[in-house]
Amino acid sequence: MIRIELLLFAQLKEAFAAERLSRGVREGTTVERVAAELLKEVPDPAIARLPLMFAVNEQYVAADYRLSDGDCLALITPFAGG
Amino acid sequence: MIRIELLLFAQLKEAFAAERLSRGVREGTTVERVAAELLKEVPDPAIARLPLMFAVNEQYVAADYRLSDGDCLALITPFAGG
Amino acid sequence: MFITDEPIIVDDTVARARDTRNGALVTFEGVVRREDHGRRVTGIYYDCYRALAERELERIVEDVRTRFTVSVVDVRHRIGEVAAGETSLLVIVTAPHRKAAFDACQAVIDDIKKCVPIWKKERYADHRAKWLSPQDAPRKEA
Amino acid sequence: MFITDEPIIVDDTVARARDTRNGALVTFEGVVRREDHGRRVTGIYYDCYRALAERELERIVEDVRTRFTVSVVDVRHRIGEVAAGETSLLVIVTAPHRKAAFDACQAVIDDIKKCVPIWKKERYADHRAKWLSPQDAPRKEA
Repeated sequence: MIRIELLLFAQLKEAFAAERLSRGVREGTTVERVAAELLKEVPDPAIARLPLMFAVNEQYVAADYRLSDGDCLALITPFAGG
Repeated sequence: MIRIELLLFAQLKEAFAAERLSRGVREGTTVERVAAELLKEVPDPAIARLPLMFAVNEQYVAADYRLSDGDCLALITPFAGG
Repeated sequence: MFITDEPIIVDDTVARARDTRNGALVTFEGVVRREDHGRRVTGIYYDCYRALAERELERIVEDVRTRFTVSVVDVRHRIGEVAAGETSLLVIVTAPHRKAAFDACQAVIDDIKKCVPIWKKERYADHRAKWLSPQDAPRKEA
Repeated sequence: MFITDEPIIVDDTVARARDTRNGALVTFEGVVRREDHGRRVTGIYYDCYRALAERELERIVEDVRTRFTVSVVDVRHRIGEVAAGETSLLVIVTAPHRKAAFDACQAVIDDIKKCVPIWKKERYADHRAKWLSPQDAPRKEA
């Protein structure tokens, strides 16, 4: 088991009433897998089914990126800045 | 014979050392013809051969526009504002 | 720093970008509209993944500087609560010639929309609010 | 009046164009460059057929307002002697969405180049001067 930190924004921040979560996961778990597990806890399907992008340690990564101990994973719902 | 007023700008203003000229021409003379006659007085061929646009009484007109008494004809050399 | 919690002082930021080497200065201001699809908007709350947003903006500015013949490329994006009528985004580009300035300015905005993690929650006069998705934007715009 | 002999006060003119109905404000400033094709430029003298230039600018603004979904379209063109580093042209467009604002702003400039009788005489540091022709401008630019 490794420890990772999760960063939440916008709808997910509201859904979890938190902007950071800490989780234990199996070493090498993909970011996609972590997100899928986490989103099971979100009752609103409109939020749980949002397509996600991922960033680890402030860099975008692909869905199959495998996590290491201490990684900081951001779950990025569709955004529309400007 | 009718009287027309000529407006000169940029190179032509400098060539004639004047921004306005008054000329007598035959009624119905085209603006192109008036310009051709006038440009014979310009010694510098680089200026005399500049392509021209024409405006009469503050409106662009075609080269074959025929002049009436009191018309104000502007000879417009290529410009590049901005 | 491209991201700020404070109001964007447009005049000062533009003044710093002006210089006599460049013939063209193009600026874009994104302003929070008072109305959206017929609903009265009081403001927008901008959430932001600040560390990644700063990195991405730095990358975007560098990238545009290599793709276009431009000189100054500067960006300010305000986050937090922004009232209707206030400026949320300022992009400034100077260049020797105008085509490059316009193209680069638009490229910066396109890239911001695609890559900079900033979320908008629109607040309405009836006290409701809604997170906007990219689909809420007009096609190829907003 | 779009044509002025006085310095263009950019900030004030832009401030008057801002309004909360519009999400996008695009400005273009044409600035007299200090160098052109390697020659040191001290300034540009702008000659102008003022009556026709005002009419044409009015027509251009009206035309752009009908072709694009825009709100404010404003133009200031300075004439007479303009020193290097000073603003000769200011175009401001506001619109609900940015694409229209950028397109309209560029259309105004394109039309100015084509239709507004304003001539530039570039003054160089060696006290020479030269009337510029449209061919002196970079292709599709300047």
